[in-house]
Amino acid sequence: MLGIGSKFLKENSALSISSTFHKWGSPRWFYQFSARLMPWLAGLSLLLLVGGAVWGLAFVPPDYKQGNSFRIIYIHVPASAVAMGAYMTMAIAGAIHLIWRMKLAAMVMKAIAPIGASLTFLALLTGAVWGKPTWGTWWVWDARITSVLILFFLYLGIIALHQAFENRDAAAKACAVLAIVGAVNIPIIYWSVEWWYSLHQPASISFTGQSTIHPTMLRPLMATLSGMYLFFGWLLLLFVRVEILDRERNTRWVQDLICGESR
Amino acid sequence: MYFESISDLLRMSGHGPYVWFCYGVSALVLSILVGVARSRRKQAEQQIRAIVRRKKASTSSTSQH
Amino acid sequence: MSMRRQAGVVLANTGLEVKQLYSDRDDRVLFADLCFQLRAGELVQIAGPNGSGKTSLLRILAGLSSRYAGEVLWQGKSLLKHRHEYLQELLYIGHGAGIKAVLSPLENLRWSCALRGLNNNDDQILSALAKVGLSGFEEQACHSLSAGQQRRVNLARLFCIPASLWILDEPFTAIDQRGVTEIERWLSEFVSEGGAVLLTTHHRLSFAQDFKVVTLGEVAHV
Amino acid sequence: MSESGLAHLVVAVLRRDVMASLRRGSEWSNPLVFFVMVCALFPLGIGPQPDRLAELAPGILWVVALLASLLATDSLFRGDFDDATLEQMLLSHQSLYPQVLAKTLAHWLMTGLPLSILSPVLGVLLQLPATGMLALMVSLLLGTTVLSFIGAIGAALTVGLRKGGLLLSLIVLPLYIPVLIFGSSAVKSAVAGGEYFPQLAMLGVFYLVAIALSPLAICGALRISVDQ
Repeated sequence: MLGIGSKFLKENSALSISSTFHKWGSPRWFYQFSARLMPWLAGLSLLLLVGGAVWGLAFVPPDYKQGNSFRIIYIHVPASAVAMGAYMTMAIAGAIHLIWRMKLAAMVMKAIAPIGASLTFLALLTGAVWGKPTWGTWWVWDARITSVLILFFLYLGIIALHQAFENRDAAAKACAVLAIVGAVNIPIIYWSVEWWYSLHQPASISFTGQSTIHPTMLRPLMATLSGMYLFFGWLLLLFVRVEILDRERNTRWVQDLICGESR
Repeated sequence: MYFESISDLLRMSGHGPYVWFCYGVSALVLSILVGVARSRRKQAEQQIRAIVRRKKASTSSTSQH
Repeated sequence: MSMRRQAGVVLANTGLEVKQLYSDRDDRVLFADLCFQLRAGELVQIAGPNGSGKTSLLRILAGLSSRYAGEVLWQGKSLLKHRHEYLQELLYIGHGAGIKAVLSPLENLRWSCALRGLNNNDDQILSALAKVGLSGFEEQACHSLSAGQQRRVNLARLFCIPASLWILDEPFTAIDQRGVTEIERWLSEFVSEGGAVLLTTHHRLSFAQDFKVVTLGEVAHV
Repeated sequence: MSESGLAHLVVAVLRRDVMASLRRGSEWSNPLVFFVMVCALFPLGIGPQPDRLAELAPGILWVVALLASLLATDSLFRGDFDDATLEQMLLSHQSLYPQVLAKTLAHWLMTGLPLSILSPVLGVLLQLPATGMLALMVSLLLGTTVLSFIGAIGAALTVGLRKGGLLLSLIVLPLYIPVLIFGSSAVKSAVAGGEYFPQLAMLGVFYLVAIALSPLAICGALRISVDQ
């Protein structure tokens, strides 16, 4: 038992032993499993994203108040929703990494940070561009936009912390702690910002008017929203797979895989 | 289609530049992410090939001695 | 030091056991398949050149580092699961200062003792300071002491904190020749009382009893 | 661990940290000097008109107090990390939680407390109406404690890194936002003659949650930082 354990570890040049998530925690298994999943994810997400965007851009009637600028919703809302969900996923992956010492969770966490930050950036940018024709200004300190801005800061903090560590294991653990602390704080932050905004409510129209949206406008949104979730999943797999190759580069299976391809 | 012509679709009664800019930037950012993942993968593959090459070179040189 | 002897009886069975320990740093293997045992009444010296992983090994065994694979057992039980009991028996002195420079030796040791649940034991602290040759310096701020004296303040913990296992990283640093002989005598006394010592040093140990040497840096680099 | 043992431990850690900080002096005086200096910059930047300053004073005082507390936080564990006394804390068989709690409280006693006590003086300099003074002090007393505990998480995460300072602010500042919102709002309400108890109550909730939960994260972060 002991002999097998140490041999296994040396082969993987691994420092931590994953126990509970034996199969799911095995990078090799995950790499092979995700390879089958990838084409489906890519195809379906592109279909939904492009289809939903075309539908929303060309076929849906404009909003009676905002006019055509509301069509930005089909990219703005999916980006902000997925960015938020990505942060929570990152925190959950961090918790799994800390509790069960699962290496794969650390890789997922590391991979999410840049994707989530990019999506948050998109949400901010599209929100600002949406504001200009609709309310006549690029930036409003609206509760929702401010919250997205803070989410962006949280992502930047995680990325900066990860880069500051030289040691990969310590970086993953530190980021896991920070992600969990951030996830605990996010509801408090959002609620505080909401409260703060209600105190200073300006006379202009609020950004949070989406409940009045017509059902015909909602259907393309459902398409792009689910498309964005799937696309996020696909991107995440892309990044995690690279991370697996990089971390396991001294193992036999990775070397066979890469050099077998080239032959 | 809701719009009467392609140029109508592009103009969107004045909101066109804003809307198309948003979609353009989003497509750009998402494809940059995919590109980054791809280039990292190539880099990782190259490093692994280099490791294998070094390993082969060292085993063949020791067997010759 | 009755507590120590009492602990020594408990230690009598297996002590500290290292099984197939593996650790690496930045893809460089420090040690692999490292196995040794440290029983009560034994001293083990970890030897090896700079960068061979001596300090890393001691930090793993002290429970400060988790960057390893393999097993470390204390009294036959895994260190990870019985950390609390293990820490009650362990006294680790790393190569850092271990003292706050703005505080006096007495204040430093009061704090160190409080961390181990020992309170109002000034008499014991004072006698420990006397033993390491710091009588008269008890109330002076540590930054006004010499490097060797500061090291002695840190080593005074050996005499006011009861433990059955000492892990010492380069205990002789900055200590003069006479002091080195003194420390060797303390180690010898501790071992003959049933304590266990694990230490690294570049100094040639002259030690009354037999002792084991575990040499690192002899594994092939990957 | 018995209750008296726990109390002894907390008192010993508190006493040691307060004593060390008092002897060094700069540790508690520098944040204060920073607080005063930056507050003095605002009239120079905005202009000396009393009514305009009075309007901005709650926000300015709170933001500057927050920054002063943030700057002080970096040194919270750094000294102990550098002289390896942090290892002793981790290797104590007694729980790390009360030690960290005591350390952070000691840090607040040396930074947040003097800052809060001094704040009315700066309030006067920034033309804050007298009705806001009590709210300013109480909100800072509660708020800086929360800031110390949140900041301690960041300090523990970055203590092993050479370039800690700026990174610490990046990771901690977003987490400070709720405290800032409710703190400055309490002062503003008080100045406007309104009710400010709800905001203080909210800060009180943050206070309790921060004291109860953040030491868990700090302990984990310290173990990670030492294990590198």
